[in-house]
Amino acid sequence: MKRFLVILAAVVFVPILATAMVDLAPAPLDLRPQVAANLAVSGVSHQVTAVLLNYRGYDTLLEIGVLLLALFGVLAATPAHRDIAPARAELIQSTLTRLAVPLMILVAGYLLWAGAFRPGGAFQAGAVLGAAAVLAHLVGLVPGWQHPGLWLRLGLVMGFVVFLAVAAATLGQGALLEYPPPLAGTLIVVIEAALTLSLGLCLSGLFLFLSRGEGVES
Amino acid sequence: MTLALAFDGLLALALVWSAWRCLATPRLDRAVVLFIAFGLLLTLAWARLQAPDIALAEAAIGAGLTGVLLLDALGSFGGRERNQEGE
Amino acid sequence: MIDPASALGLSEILLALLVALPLAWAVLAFALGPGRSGWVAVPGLALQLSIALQLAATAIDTGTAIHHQVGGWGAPLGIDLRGDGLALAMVLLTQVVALPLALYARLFYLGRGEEEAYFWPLTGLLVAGLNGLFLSADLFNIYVTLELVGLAAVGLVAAGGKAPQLSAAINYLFATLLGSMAYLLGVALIHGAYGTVSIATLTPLVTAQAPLAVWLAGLLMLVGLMIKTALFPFHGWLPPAHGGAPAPVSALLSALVIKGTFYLVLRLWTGPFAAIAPVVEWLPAALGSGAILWGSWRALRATRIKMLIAYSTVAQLGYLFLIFPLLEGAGAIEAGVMQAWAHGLAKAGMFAAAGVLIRATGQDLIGGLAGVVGRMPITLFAFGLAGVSLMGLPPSSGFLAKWLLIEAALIQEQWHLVAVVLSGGLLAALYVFKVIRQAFLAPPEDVHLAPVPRNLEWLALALSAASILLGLRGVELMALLVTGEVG
Amino acid sequence: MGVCGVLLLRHLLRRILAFNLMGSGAFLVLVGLAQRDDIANPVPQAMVLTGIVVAVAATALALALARRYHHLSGRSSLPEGGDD
Repeated sequence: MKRFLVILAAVVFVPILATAMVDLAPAPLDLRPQVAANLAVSGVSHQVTAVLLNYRGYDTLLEIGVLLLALFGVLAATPAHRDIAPARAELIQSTLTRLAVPLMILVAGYLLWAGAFRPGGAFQAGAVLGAAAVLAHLVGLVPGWQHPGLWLRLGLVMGFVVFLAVAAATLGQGALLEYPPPLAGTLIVVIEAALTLSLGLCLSGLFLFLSRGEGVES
Repeated sequence: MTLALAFDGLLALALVWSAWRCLATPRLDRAVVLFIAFGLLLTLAWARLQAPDIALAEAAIGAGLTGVLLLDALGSFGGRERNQEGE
Repeated sequence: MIDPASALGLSEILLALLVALPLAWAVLAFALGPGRSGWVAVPGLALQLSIALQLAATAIDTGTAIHHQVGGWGAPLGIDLRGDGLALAMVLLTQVVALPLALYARLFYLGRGEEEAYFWPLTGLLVAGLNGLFLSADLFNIYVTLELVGLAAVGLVAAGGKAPQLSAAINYLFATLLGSMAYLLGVALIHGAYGTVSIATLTPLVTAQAPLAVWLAGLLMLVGLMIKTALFPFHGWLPPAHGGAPAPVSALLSALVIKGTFYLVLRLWTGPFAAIAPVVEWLPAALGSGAILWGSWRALRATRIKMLIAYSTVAQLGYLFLIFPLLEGAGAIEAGVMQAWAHGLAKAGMFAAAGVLIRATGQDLIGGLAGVVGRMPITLFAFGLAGVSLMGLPPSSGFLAKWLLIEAALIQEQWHLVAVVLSGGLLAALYVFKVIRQAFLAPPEDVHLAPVPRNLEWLALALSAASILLGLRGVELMALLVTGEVG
Repeated sequence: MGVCGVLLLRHLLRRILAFNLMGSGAFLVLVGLAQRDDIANPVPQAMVLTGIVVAVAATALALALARRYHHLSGRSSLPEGGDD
């Protein structure tokens, strides 16, 4: 019964959605000229980065909050267990990983730097960093995390704290996250660098904390 | 131009097909692999939509990290649930 | 009309602080680690409460909404915050409920470091998300705050839980994600149709012309938010989640979280979708009526005290949605906000009292409450006072809310709504008395009540009493509501 | 595009997959509709970047809860019906 209803709803919904989208007249408002016009004072020359960290930086700030939140949620739901010895991987794999990890860190650095004027930026760089840590964990170079120690906690929140601190500092001068134009570029780079590191830690943390609490069986 | 259009059409079809198979396939491990394939196809779609930033993020986060998370979870769930799946 | 960004007034800075402060103490609480984190939350919340009060006073004095252009760009390129009467009233409610509950949680979690460790960071992000949600004037930004609120709430329910609590959390998670996805698809369609997601920019555009996609978007957003508000018949996830969580969490969820999405429905309904919403105005009211009757009935049948309170939440939510067919007339928004306040305070008090009772008796069956009246009169009094407000007896704020609702319904001759409100009050009386009566029964001989910090009882009483006293001071709240409605 | 599988599927992992597919669909609509003239539009693109990170956060939380639940109860789908 329920199955039938849901399928029926989907069958009705999809053509309506499709018609609605095809019928749509061009949007009366286009922000692209505005984005381009303010690019000069935004501190970066890549449009997506400008939207992400300047025009709609507030979204990004809250989004890092969501990521931290997921991390807290994972930590809260999975109580810590005794340490488990990481699985030992084959020699070839671990050698390959030893080579790959520095390379990935390099790539992350490049992506971060490239974000200012071409595709790339803190998110992509952070994701690569996170993937590097996960890879290292899988071949046993990095043990799974149990308790977040003080330094790890600081690392995890650092990007967010830097972002929030900049937001608070700009609040005193103008509006929340209103960068003074001459400083905008520097501030965005500082935020992005801190974010990259923390994002890498958070994303790999999501993975490395996930498997704890089941240590007995694995 | 027609070649590009044909490619886009094919891509859209492949996206919908992999999404459908991902949910419909009876085997969980295959579903996860199909999900990662969906992620890679999506990366291609973002590239076609002139969104290289999203393509990068999708490849790294959407297909990569989410895929690893899913695979890892698959390992912890083990093979037990295939017989529970019958509902 | 809007000040240039360079000349930000004090109140505009304060508006942004309402979001920034809880974010700051949430991460600070995490960084400090277990055991020390509660100390940053309480001062933070106290500061937020004073800010919210200050802003409300300013808004009443000047009679205009407070704007803040984040990044100094201004909508539609940037994101705006907008604190009008309605938003400030909800923000004020959030801080008013959260501060006593934070004090309550400090005592409640005493000696339970593991459970407490993540309560504070999650609560901080929850409060930040709620404040952000109430103040935001941008549909996509609201999506992010919705996720912030939803995931924080799920994390709180799941924290340190056993299998049933986790299953409730997972169900809640899927419900809230399904709701956000529907909302997000709606936002995508809106952006496709108009090229902007700023509420202020959108409103005249939708009024001028609404193609099919916008109708679809409105419907998707409405249904998505209803799922998240747990409006009947989407309420299935709520009772196990609210009933299964620890008492301070249940109180936060029931009093505040579902109000966030209700507020959003109201905001969209009276804002961008004002032109197209009246077509479906019967829908929320019909579902609301169903919620009142079904929720009350299930509350009557409940055997566990927190499940009773959770089903009572389902019922009380119903009143909120009765206002939608009345919005064209006067007094409906006032009734809705008064009900949100009345229920928020009363339900926080009630869950807090239930937490004390469960802690003392060591179990959560209503049948196990026999004889607690002699041992814990304060807590039982708190429970009773909250019940009075839920029933809608004078002079409580619950009475005021229902009175405003009935008055609006009478003026517009919507008789059936009057009947639903009255019967809902009667059913509430029945289920509240079911608990009270049990407490007055003679105790079995060998009953031992565990000692409970006395201040827990007083805090529960304070929340319940506030719900009663608000009935006497409703005028200020009403004055706040009318500010900035046209600004 | 209309992947409404979340409601139908019982296995937790599959429901998480379905949620991710649903999100991807919404993102495609957001960007696709905004650039019907085939010129890149950075505003929705940035929104989708935000959305992807939010989605991975939600997925990780969901997986953590599902694994914990599986670990504690040995089940991989939720029981039918509520209790009282």
